[in-house]
Amino acid sequence: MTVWLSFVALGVLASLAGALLRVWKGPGPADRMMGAQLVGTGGVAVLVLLAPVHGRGALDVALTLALLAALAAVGFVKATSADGAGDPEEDETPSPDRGPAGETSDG
Amino acid sequence: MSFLVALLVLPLAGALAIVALPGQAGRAAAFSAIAATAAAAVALAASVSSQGVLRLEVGGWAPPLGIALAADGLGVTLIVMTATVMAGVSLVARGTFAPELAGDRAAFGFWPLMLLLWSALNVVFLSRDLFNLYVGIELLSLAAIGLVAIDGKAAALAAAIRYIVFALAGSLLYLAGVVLIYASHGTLDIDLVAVRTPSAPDGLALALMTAGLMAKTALFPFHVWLPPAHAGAPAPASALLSGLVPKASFVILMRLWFDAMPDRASDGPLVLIALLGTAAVIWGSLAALAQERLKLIVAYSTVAQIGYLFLVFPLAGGTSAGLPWAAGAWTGAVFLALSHGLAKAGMFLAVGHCMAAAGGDRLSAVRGLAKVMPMTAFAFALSAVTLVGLPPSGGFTGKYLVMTAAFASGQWLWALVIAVGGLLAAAYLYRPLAMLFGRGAGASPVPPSRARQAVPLLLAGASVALGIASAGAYGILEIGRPPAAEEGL
Amino acid sequence: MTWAFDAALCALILGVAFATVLGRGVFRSIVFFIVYGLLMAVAWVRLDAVDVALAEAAIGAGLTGVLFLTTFGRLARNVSDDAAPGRFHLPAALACGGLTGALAWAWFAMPAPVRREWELPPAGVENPVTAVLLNFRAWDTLLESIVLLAALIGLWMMARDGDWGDRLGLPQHVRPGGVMAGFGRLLPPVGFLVGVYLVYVGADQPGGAFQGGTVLAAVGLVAALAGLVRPPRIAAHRWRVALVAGPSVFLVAGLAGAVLGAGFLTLPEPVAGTAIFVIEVGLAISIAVTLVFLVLGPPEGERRE
Amino acid sequence: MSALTLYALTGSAAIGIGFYGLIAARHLLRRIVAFNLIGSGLFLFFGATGARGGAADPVPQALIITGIVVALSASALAVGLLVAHARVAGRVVLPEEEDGG
Amino acid sequence: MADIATIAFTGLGLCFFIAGTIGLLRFPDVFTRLHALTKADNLGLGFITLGMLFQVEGWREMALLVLIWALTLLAAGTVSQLIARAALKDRSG
Repeated sequence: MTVWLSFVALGVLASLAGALLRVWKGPGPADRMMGAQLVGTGGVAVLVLLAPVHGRGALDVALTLALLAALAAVGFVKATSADGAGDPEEDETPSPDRGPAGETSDG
Repeated sequence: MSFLVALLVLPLAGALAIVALPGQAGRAAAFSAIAATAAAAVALAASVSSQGVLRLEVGGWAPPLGIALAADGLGVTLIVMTATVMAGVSLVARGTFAPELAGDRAAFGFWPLMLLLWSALNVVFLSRDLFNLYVGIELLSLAAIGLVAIDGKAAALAAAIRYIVFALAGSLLYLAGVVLIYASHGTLDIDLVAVRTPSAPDGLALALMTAGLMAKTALFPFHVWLPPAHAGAPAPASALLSGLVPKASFVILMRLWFDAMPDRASDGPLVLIALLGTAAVIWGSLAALAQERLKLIVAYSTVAQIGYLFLVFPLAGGTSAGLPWAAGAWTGAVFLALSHGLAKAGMFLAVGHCMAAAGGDRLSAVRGLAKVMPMTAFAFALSAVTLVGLPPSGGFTGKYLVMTAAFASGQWLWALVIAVGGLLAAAYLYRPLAMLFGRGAGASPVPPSRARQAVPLLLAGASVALGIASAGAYGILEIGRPPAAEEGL
Repeated sequence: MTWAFDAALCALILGVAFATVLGRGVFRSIVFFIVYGLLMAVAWVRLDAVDVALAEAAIGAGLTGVLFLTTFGRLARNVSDDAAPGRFHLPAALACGGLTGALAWAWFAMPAPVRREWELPPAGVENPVTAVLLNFRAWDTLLESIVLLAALIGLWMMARDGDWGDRLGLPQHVRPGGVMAGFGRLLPPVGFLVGVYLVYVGADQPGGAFQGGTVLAAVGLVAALAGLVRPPRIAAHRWRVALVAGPSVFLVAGLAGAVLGAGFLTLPEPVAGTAIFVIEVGLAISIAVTLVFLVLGPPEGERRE
Repeated sequence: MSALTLYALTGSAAIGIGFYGLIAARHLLRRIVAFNLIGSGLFLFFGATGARGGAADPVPQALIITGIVVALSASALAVGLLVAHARVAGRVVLPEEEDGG
Repeated sequence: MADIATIAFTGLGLCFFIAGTIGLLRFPDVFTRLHALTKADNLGLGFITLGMLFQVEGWREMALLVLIWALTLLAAGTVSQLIARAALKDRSG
């Protein structure tokens, strides 16, 4: 069974290499982030597959990884919004406090 | 023993208090912490000089499991020097960083950063554990970088960025060496490393740690970050950065080469280190000669003065280890470090007073200031006496000891470096002195209060007094001196 | 088969490291770094270092990645360039290749590990890593919590004087009732439980103040970024107390040992377990708050509202 | 080649790659990323040495956790400096390295 | 029996991962790729967790596995929406 699980884990890793190619090629930031998201899920899957060998610790790490991957995604969305602090859904209801980007440099 | 703990705990507690307590109460706590730490430093020096080296195994766990601290002569003299500078700087900074003058941001930030810097210095001077030293210099670097950037101007921020790039690279190199040591020997304790069974990667570990610490000490060719960083900070911060911070990584280097791995100290690398020191002396002095701003002159002089310290390695290590002149060279280098710390802090504080009065630090702006603020001008001159190495200053004692060792060992090149460096120092310090004591002031400057002017004078005086009372300091330095430098002339 | 897995993992890590440094564009570099941290966490599990894997997953891949991402967004406000990796630098490449070669040589030249003839002494906790962190080398850990504080105060010095009284970080805004806002409401309760769980089990199993504190920090960050809570101002007193709570508890515990005659930072065996737990809770709170503030950054730009 | 050797060599390679990035990159954020790369690589190397001889040594693990936290602190401060500098000076490279990519 | 179920489910999960990657690489634009990604996320990890439920002992491990999957599901759902919006804005503005 261990051999099979290692094989599956190896297969997931190999498929992650493909996702990394997407991160490399882009072209947009969204493409790169999607690649990273797939690597994140794949990493969680690998850790789950390692659980019989490495015990519950591997599951704890998988849980932490899943949680932090969600945070990274929020960070990504913020990073690609116009002023670094927004929300892509705001276009529908423009809020008054959004200043145009780049007006803050007061050298 | 309790003084040792107090030295480590009090500045930390002060920093925590000033973060947690609002305004006035926090500042009061910080000042009590400063006073108490300074007192503990003196008390520790007294008990070390009467009882010898004090050791403390933190948590009751002996190395290799736990961390050992030790107060030896080298550590306590630097601790007392640090306490003197800190006390002086805090008296001046109380005015410089008053909220109505410096703004709420700097007025809040300076005190915790200063106290954390102080804790880090005490940690480095006392710790015998290589990884604990790593945490110590990281704390030191982060607090120092905060102080460099406290001014908030573009130049200061760029200087801080340059500093942090060097500091980060340096700390990783040092850490790589620590990793190799632990992996090879299963211990991080300097005294256990000294009695290890030598292994092949030891040389690589020592090389990595040395390179990293050189970058942190700003030894040539890693010096480029230092002058703008030290010149960009407000004067009290510059005094700490220039007078104290480089000494920490230098002390770790001394402990590595003389205490932990003296067996690895062969002449080739030691001469290379001293040659880099030589380059620093020459280059720093020449660059100081070319500056037009007072603060930059003083900052470049730090590059040169750091260079002297590194001449100790071939004179007290390698084939010189255990020979009659080694003790003189080792002690001389410590004297140079101590006197430079006091004199440079005094000089930066004096420059700060001049800038406050003249409204700038161009050489032409301070012309004739000696007439209005004789105490400050005299403090600058007295510091210059130490930096040039004229008798009876501490700088003279240090240079005399190192030169004697150089002649005794036949390595006259290092004596020549010291002589030339002294002449160059006289040259680059002559111009600001001539301006200060020259005739005809520009506008009518408003001098700081007499009490604040007295502080740099006292620090500069202390650097001279170190030379006059050198016998006492020499006696303390003999406590726990490494075997390589045990024999005296 | 496990060897093949290890080899594939190492190959991926190396490829990602190259891509991080050599790729064009800062954003790509950041995404690759996040992936790198993630793969590192898997590697740590393979090395049977679950405590480190937790720390790497939470800090290396998670928090550091978010720090870089939000910084990228912030920089985009002021400068628009997406710089190339720089020209190829032959001397640097040679020096770095030499460094790698030297370390690889050291790995093979290193003497066999020193086997301890003795067991770890009882420290009040079952997890040996926690025992080292909070008992045997407690002094390091105390200083480490202070390093975090020093970084935060240094970071606050980067604020413009005019912004000093404002709330920390950029003013975050989201569409009320939108996907992000909903996410910000859903994730924190789950994350909070996970963080508390990691702190709680740290005494006996992998986990502890740093890992748990970081997960709690992640929760706080999601809440702040999703606009669920507004970050405090620097002057907010309660938060400043939270910042120093952990180091203070640690310091007091250490001094109690000294005053009672046991010695500085000595935790006598009967009370060691309890003392370590109390210290861990304090540290986790302080670490969480400090990390949130570190990632949010100094106050900037609330005046524009 | 044992699995531990693989990890140790991967760690040392990551250190070299990271140092190259720290030296060669101009964009300061890339330099900070490279610094973190070096740190992780060094920790992996350390972890591999600690895992030799069967049972994992807890001391390197504890030191690595400390190191990870210290690296994050330093990164956060560096990033703060970078943002502040970019705000005042309008650029993300050091003044003396202005020209070229 | 349990082993056979594990082999079947994890194998199925692996297939979804590979399919997701191929989709991510071959599909022409962000939105179709996103579709492939969510498939891999939800089903690939879902089947692997399901398979592993037969291998772990103790209810805590099982609960952890379910929690991990639920968390990934929640995160992936949210994230794909947000990424899609971000990409949409990228394209239009």
